[in-house]
Amino acid sequence: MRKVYLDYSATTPVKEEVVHEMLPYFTEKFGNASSIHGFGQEAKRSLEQARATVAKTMHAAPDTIYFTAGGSESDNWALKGVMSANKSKGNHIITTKIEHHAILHTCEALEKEGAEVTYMEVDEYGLVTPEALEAAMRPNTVLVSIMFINNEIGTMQPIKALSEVAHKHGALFHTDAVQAYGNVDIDVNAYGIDLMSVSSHKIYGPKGVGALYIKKGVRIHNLIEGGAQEKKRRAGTENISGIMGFAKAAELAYANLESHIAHLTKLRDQLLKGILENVDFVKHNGHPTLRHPGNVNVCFEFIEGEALLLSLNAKGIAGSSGSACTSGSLDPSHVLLAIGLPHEIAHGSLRLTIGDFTTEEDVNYTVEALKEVVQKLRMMSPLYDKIRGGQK
Amino acid sequence: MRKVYLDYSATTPVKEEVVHEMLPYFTEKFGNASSIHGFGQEAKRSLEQARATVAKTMHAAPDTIYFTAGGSESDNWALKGVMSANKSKGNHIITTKIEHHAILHTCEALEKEGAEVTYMEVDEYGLVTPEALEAAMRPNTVLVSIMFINNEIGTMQPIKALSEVAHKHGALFHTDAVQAYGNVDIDVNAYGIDLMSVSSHKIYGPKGVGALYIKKGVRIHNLIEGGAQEKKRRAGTENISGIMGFAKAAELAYANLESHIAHLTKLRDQLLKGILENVDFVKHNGHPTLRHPGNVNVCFEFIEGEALLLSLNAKGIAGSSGSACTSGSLDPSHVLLAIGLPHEIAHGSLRLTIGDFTTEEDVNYTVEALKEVVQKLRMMSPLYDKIRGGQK
Amino acid sequence: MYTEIVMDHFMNPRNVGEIENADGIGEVGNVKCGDIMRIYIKVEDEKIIDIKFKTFGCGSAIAASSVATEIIMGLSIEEALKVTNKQVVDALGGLPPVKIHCSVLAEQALKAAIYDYATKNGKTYAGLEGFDPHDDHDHHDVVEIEF
Amino acid sequence: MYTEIVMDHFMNPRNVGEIENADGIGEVGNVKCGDIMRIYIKVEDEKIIDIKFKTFGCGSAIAASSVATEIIMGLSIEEALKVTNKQVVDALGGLPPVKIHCSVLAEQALKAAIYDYATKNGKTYAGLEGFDPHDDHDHHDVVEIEF
Ligand SMILES: Cc1ncc(COP(=O)(O)O)c(C=O)c1O
Ligand SMILES: Cc1ncc(COP(=O)(O)O)c(C=O)c1O
Repeated sequence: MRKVYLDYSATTPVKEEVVHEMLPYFTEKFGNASSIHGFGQEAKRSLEQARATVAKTMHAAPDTIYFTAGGSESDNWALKGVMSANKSKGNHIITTKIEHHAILHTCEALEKEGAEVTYMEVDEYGLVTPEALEAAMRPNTVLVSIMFINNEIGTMQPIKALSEVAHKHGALFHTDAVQAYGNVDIDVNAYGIDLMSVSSHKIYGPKGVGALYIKKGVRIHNLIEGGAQEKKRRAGTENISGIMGFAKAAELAYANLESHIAHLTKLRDQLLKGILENVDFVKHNGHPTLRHPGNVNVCFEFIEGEALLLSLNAKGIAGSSGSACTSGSLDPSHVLLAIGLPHEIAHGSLRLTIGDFTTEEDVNYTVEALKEVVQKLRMMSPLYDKIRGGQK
Repeated sequence: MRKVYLDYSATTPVKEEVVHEMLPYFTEKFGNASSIHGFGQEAKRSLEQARATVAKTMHAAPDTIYFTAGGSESDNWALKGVMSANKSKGNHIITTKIEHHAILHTCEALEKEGAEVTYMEVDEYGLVTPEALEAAMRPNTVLVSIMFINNEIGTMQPIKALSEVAHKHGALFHTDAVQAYGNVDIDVNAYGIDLMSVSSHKIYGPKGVGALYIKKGVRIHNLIEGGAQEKKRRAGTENISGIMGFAKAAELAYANLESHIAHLTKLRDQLLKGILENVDFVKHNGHPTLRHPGNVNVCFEFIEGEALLLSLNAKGIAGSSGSACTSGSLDPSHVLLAIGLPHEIAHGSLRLTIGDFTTEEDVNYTVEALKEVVQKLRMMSPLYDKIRGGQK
Repeated sequence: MYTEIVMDHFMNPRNVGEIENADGIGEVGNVKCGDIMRIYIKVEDEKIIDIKFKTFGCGSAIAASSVATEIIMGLSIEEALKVTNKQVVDALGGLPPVKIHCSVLAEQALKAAIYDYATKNGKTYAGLEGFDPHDDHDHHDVVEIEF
Repeated sequence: MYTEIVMDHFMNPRNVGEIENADGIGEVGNVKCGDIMRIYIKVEDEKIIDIKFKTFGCGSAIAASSVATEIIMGLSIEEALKVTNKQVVDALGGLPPVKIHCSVLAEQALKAAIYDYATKNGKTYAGLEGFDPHDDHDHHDVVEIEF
């Protein structure tokens, strides 16, 4: 059976060049980068090269990059670390209703410890406006955390305008750029970003590695205490193979950004067009133009997302409904509810995300498959016959 | 030049079988284990097999194993998570003066937030006695955290007796078993362990992976919030390749434990004997028998550890002085001071740790090299000529 | 995630569709929760001689509907009222904890259909005692516990 | 971690040893901090015609001692007193921040040796003003700042 992977926003395969880069660090250059002997110093040199490489892809200085175990750790660290280190300034955070759970659940944990959190509304496209942020700012606002690109609906925020509002009020600006990094050229200074979370496994690098960009001068406490690694800010023996893989993936992403975006955009538009032309009662979610180059998020009325995924899976097609992390949950996606979709429509969502290995045939095959499975599920649905029968 | 790696306690090379186990998870079986499609479910199945494998090596049930990014994260999570979740019981922790910084610095961070911490003394061998722990227990003691095997001097604690004292007083018992795991057969139930930290890169697995064993019923808050991974206790897309490598390494370590211990013990004893017979003014640190099978820790009087390491490194020999994480520090090891060594002796420490790939020739070569470099450094030392000249 | 039996019933659901002039129709669940199950029954001599379903919901909701219709087909009403959600789960070879509510829903949908039949025909059944077809949130307690 | 020059001076230290009947001996540092440097000088016509050192300490302490003796050999006392720790660092091609104090120690050890010579010979030098050979903790402030 044909295998069509359309879940690149959940995770990506590791590129061959990246695996190749990692291999020597398992068996030969395996030293602990904190050791002063040759094995350690060799690892240390590679580590600092990797840091410089990753820094370059963000137009940042190497000493602003701190390696972590992934996007979730970076998000937790940014929020908990900044709030803990800036208590004298205040205890108010502003974020949005459409953040990833790594942000939302961290905010909830902070609330339990006394922080005040404003969860901003978004418009029907998932956009936050600078005006709304302006209105939410308070004198005790320490941090504004707004994601760069939403993982479900693909909407991209006006980061520069938002960070300006935060700074005008003396607050720090964090962005969860896990979905944006590798899909947009991010210049941390030009965008006014103080802290930024990124993750390796979304850009064809290994899982379990990521980074937090911390602008010089930002006050932040540690999340993981211990050894003096990462300039004493993030303890733990450096995951050198993982970091080398991450850096290689970042380098490739940065070098090929234009062609990557062009490839994704073309297939994304083709996929969406195919769906809209072949299936009725479909709603396209997210912003029409300010969006992730590979993200298609649609709701098929009268059917439920999981059933759709399973049916597609039976045809070899891998997609997702809501974000991967919340599957198994009974509630429809918090993001789709936040953009104002009624529950029954939100339940029928499908996210298909294009990546570097996606082909035109994959897209065509998927459109054909969707036509068939949506129809099959609708024929079973008590909601669809009401519509057809003109009942209700 | 001959390369002799004697720093297995800092980190180990990844075994070929382990790399082999990991490879498919980069490029083929790369799914996000939370996805419901085939790629995800395949990863999920592997993940749960890995969990079962790791559980078995601790004589634990699979659902007590939570994967983390390494020993430091596990230590931080255990301490911060338990203290945060058990505030109604109290705010007192007991630990020792010889813990790894992942414990000590976490305790310091907890102190800043109001926790009371008792740092227990150890005897000249680095041992904590159950009687001393008994005396330190208070009604508000929530957690006792005592490392299984010390990373510097290799001393092994009487864990069962210590956990019994903790339990008698209604406290939980955590052990940092990063150095013990893979070198001792640990039955978490027989030893009375409630939480246990382990790390993959110390047992010939990849870096950036570890686990926290959490006995069923233990109240603990999350360190990393977000997605529902690890039964909602540790967010972040599962590092499936890393976890598979870790599990393979754990499996190998468990299957070959006896021969591993025999090999290490033999070479360790040979190395120590060689040193003591060939160099004078040497002090052996740690317990003579209750110790890590591969650890030799000695102090060479009149010379300084870093100079010794660099000289050995010039001969291709990789060792460490103090723990890897604190090199670059000016203070002598907190562990050596805790066992009562005067500063000038503590400064001259050398830790050589044997591993599965160490040979008898490595040991002989190292003894010869040590003889030479110790002598050379002593000839430069203003402390040594005072001794020789009978001055002072 | 799902057993092979679940997947088989999901991919090839039995008795899907409608029964024209059904003797009883039961619908439970709601769109907010993401699952609605409708069951049609045809009754003769107090025996369920035909049963069909339509379901809006996840894979296990569809599989549970399908297997439930198989279990019930041909049973007497009294027997059908004794069918429990556990039987549905067992017949599927198990369901993940978060999906147990789907089996509850199937049990409820059947009861609602029999309730409809009973109401239309002025009958009462001991097995329906305490059953309220509009109380369709019941299953959520189950979920919360199972989580 | 270290430059090649540091490693060369560490592995092949110049002027290591003692001078019998030295005109001045200076020792700074202490065992607690893990570094002791002792410098011997031989003076003729206010010129340092020979210099030797013994050092207990890390690689950079030994390298700093070695390079410092090279710099100082043949200088007049007045010139030698102008040698700064920065010159030592530069001659080594740099030192890691946490190791800068080793260069300070070398500067201090030389001053201590000249101080010894001056005391024994009843001389005073402007360059020694404010220098106290027993104040050997000075360099630690430097370290703390550099950390
Ligand atoms: C005793 C002990 N605890 C904790 C750690 C930290 O483990 P990791 O490097 O995996 O974070 C180490 C090793 O560095 C260790 O030896
Ligand atoms: C927007 C966003 N933030 C955070 C994360 C978490 O990243 P990771 O899985 O590397 O912990 C993800 C992906 O899962 C994401 O899409």
